[in-house]
Amino acid sequence: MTALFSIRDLGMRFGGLLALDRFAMDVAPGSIHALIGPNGAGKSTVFNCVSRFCTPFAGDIVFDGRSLLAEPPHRIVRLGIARTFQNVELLDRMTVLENVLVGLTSHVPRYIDFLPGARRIAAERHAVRQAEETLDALGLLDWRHATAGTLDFGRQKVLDLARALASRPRLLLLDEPAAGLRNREIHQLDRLLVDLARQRGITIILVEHVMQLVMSVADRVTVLNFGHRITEGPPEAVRGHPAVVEAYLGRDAHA
Amino acid sequence: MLLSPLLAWVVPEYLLYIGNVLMMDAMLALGLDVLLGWSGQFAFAHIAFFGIGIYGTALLDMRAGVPFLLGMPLSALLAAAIGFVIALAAIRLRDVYLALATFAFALSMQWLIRTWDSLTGGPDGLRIAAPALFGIVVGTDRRAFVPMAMLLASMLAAMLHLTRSVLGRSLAAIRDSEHAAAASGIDVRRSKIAAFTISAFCAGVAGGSYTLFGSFIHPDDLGIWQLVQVLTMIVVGGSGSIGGVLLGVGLIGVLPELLRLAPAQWLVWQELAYGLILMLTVMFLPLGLRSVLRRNLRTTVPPRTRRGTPTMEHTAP
Amino acid sequence: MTWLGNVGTHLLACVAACALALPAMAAEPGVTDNEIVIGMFAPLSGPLIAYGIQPVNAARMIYDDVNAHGGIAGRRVRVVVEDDKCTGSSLVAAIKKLVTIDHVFLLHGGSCTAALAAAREFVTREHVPLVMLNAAGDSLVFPPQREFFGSFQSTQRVYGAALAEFAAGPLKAKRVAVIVHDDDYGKSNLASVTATTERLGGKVVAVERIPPSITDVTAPLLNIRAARPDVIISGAYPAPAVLIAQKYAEYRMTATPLLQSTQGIPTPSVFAKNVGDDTALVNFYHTWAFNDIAEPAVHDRWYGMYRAAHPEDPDPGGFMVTGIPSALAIVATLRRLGCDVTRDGFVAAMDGLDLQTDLMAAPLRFGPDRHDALRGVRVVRFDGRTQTVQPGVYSWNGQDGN
Amino acid sequence: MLMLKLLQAAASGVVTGCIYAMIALSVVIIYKATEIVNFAGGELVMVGAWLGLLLVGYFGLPRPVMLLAVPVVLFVLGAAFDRLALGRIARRRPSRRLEHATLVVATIGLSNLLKGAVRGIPYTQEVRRLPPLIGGAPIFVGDVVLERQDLAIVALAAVVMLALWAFFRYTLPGKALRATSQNARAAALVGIPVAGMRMSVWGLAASLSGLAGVMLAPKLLLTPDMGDVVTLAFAAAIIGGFTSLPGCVVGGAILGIMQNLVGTFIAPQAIAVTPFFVIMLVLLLRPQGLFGDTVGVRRV
Repeated sequence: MTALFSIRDLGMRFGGLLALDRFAMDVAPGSIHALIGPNGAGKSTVFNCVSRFCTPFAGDIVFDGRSLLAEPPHRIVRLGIARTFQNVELLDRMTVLENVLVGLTSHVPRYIDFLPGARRIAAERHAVRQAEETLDALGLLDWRHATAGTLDFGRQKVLDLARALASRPRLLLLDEPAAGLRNREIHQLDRLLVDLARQRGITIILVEHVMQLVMSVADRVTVLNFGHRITEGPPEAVRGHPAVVEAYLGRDAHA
Repeated sequence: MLLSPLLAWVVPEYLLYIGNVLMMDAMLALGLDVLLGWSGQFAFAHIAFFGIGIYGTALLDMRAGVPFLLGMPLSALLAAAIGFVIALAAIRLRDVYLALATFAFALSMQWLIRTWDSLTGGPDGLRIAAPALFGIVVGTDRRAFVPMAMLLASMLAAMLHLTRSVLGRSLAAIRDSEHAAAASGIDVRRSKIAAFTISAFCAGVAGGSYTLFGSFIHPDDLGIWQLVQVLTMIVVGGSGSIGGVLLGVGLIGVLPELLRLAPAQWLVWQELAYGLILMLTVMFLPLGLRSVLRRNLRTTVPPRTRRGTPTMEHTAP
Repeated sequence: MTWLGNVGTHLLACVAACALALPAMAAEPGVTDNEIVIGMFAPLSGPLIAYGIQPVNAARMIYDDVNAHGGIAGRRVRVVVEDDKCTGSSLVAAIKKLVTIDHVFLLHGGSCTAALAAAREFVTREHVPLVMLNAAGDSLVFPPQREFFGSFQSTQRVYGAALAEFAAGPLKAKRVAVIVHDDDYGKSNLASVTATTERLGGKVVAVERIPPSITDVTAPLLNIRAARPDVIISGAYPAPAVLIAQKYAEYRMTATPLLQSTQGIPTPSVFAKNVGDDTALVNFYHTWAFNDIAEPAVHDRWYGMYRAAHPEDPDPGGFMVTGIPSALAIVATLRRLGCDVTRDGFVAAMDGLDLQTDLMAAPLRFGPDRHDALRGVRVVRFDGRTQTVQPGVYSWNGQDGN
Repeated sequence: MLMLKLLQAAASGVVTGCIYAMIALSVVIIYKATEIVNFAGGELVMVGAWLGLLLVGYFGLPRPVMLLAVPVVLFVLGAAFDRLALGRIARRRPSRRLEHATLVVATIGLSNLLKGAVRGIPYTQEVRRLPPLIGGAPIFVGDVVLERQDLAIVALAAVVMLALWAFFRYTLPGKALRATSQNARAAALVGIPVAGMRMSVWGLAASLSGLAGVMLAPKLLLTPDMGDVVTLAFAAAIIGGFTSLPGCVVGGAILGIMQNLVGTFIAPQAIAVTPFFVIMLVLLLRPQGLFGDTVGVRRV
């Protein structure tokens, strides 16, 4: 198995706090890889390092044979990595359609503003069509002119995902996509993730607290606590791991 | 626009002056809004760029014989260039530090103008010679009105273009969430620098336009209080929208003139009233008065019938 | 009561004459059969209201008094007041409104020279006479401009020259230290102190230009102390003036006389209270363009008049009187014009003004090449409690520092 | 002579620096707890000073009563501002980025409001002064003159700084405030009343400003515009790192001395621009200042 994406001995510090300590994981292409652990374990920090919002003091992040640490944040999506956010980072004052258009930024040539009128309009139309396709696929097309901030929470989460998907990523980082959703919605999310991975071949890293979802969709699970990797393996193996039960499942299983 | 030549001949000069000032303020506010309303950065340097526009245009004309049509763009470019350099240095700072650094920059620029006597006239102020446009000497409110209207119209057109551009969308995205913008492939740093530079350029143009009807400038006119006035206009009207900014400029710009109708002993409380207006607006109308006007025009409620096959369904929580 | 004139005797003759002159005058803005409109402007809001509100009230009191005594040649004076905030843009708006909407006959106002300068081109173009209220800067009257009349409580040139002359004369000082602000007031104050001192054989040994916002005057006073002057001349504003006096006492420099221009000491008793230490004022002098300190009768008359006219403001500050001389000059000139009131005539008559009042230290005089009214001021010694007016009037010769 | 000049400039600079530090402390504790730069910081000082003068000079209250009353009134003022204005803004959040600019604008609004309110009172048209709490003849150390009230100001700044430092470090409410400022969400989770905390920080900062006003009024002189001195407090805070309490005092002293040295050895005209240059230089070269615990630079 050659990994599409691997994290090698990552170390990250906030002030005096060691957030990640020689953390490593490998993600196989086309797989759904879950990253679990209690609050404050460092899961979002991993994502933020991949997004290049923070810089680790040690280790490396490699995607498709290429180190990400040399790249600025906005280049990450151009390489094929898109992400959603734990608390939903929407562009609140923009419309739903505009949110998805922003997600398409990496596919729009940078000099577009300087193109002559007709060609610019054609390019813009093309972008709008692509955005609408994405919205349609996720069932948000009817809201395309609504202001994103006015959507209900569930739809905001879908929109966050739509924005990420619009960039046609090869690797998708999902930060707690199921948080705050109802059972029925979680079930639909389950189907969607499997669909994305199996049909469209998108590799997914999933940070999630909802174990029902993790156990159902993940091909592999990495468990993280206090910045350490506790264990890694297929869901069934991880479920029974004593450290996991103690550190994590024991508390969250009731949720 | 078509009416403006006509207006310029029949209206008393006082009203024309107010009109010219409002148009200049509109350019100033539109420029500041590129920074504040679009990209969400809070900076005080704008008033300094305005000053560079005024002093640059006037001094180029008077000392070097550079005509307005060349001198004004040159000064605006100078403002933009300085803005670009400041942006390079300051954009990496957190919000508050950006505000403080530009606050210090604006005040030191005012100090420089006051102290550099030999160039700027220093504390005596600078008399501005009336510039000529195509051989016609302007310099009065009547003659400046049409050129001012044309300048403002071009800036509005440019702003409209900007709102529809990818850069405009990127700035709006940065304003709402820097993280989402960066994760979507927007070069946040580059866009912010662009916004800062464009904003400085607009302030330079606004400053240059002042020389069309203003005959005197003093360093005292370039203080933080003047910037707060512009800020009030944007906040009250509604930041992040051209219509909102124009609305705010109209309301706040006309307010002191309307107050001339009030009894003289009320005037002392003006400053308090401005503070109150500013606070009440941010408290109750965070999107400005524009949001009140638009509430009935545009609905954000989703339609009842939906088409397409939803992959995920949601009901309101 | 020179300025009130002999109202009764002139009245009838004038009314008759005016009736004849009427057709020719109909075109003059702001003047009708029974009314002359004067447009006033001053800071009525913002940081400098101290220079606006009470002086405007004082000027209005003069006009009200004229009206109460039958007006000028049968015409009442009507005043329109606008706020100029002491900023250029607000002042220009005020003036343009007064001229093009209210159609006033003349403009009377301005407390801030820098703001007033913004109105120069408009006023000159429209040929509206502008009589300055109490602006004490020089830029609009040096060189003189046809429409602008000012310096009714003198300007920085006069304060500077008077103090330099006083230093060289009674104080016999050879080495002069100057502390002024880094603005237009400071610039002309310094120029005239320097020129006058040098003319009188002295030497300026230290020049400290300080920002008005200064919070610690240690540095300038250390520099001055090191220069060992015979006298210190200050053109500072009220707050820095207090800081200077305090630090000067703290550094035991009180053997050297401290001479302060008017603008730093609006009300002497408040100043003394602010300094808080009368030992700082054993050798302290200031300039004052008015006679109300020297002559209690003069003080009582004008302050009494003010309290009667403005019962809502029973305790006016020391700058109240600065609104009076310009109004007196306007009234006197309008009286000389009689019924033939035109702007050109007013400018010509102002050019011939020579008005002796009980209030001012020297006569108010204009000429075709002189548009600064007052060139002589008094020097007052102030020990924290009593003010002792020094003998003589100290004058500027019209040249030093030009 | 040169040495004496240097020493006197330094001594006096330390005193003025402590004035800046007192105001900076108030600005910094608000920033630490809420990440807002309080542009009304100077006006709170101004209101405190005028209130003190009103109580002592007009109502003739004894000084200890005034010293107690001013901080109390200012506490209410600050807390009310947070509760009525900032709290409301923070609750309705059109977007996170906009909110920040809006909160700053609200403090600018407060600054104009307070200034305008004081200006409306005719008595304030003239410069006034509150007599110093401690009088007496100056003390000579060699040839350097030290005023007693100046020494009191230095001592007070040190005491206030230490008291605040101890408060944040050792007391329960202080620790809760620190937790709130570091992570409001986590603080709320462990049961700290975040809104109440913010409100009390504003109250505390305002009463500190009021106290500073009363102490500093003998030196700064009272005008409705005296709040402009907040610029110097910003500079002092930035030198110190903007989040550090000892940094305020050290930064203030450095700035005060620097201003006097510039005034003595370069030109008094340059005194006014010194703080602006200091702000720009520090932010350019070392945004975290001398003692800043958070780095002022972001990656995005």
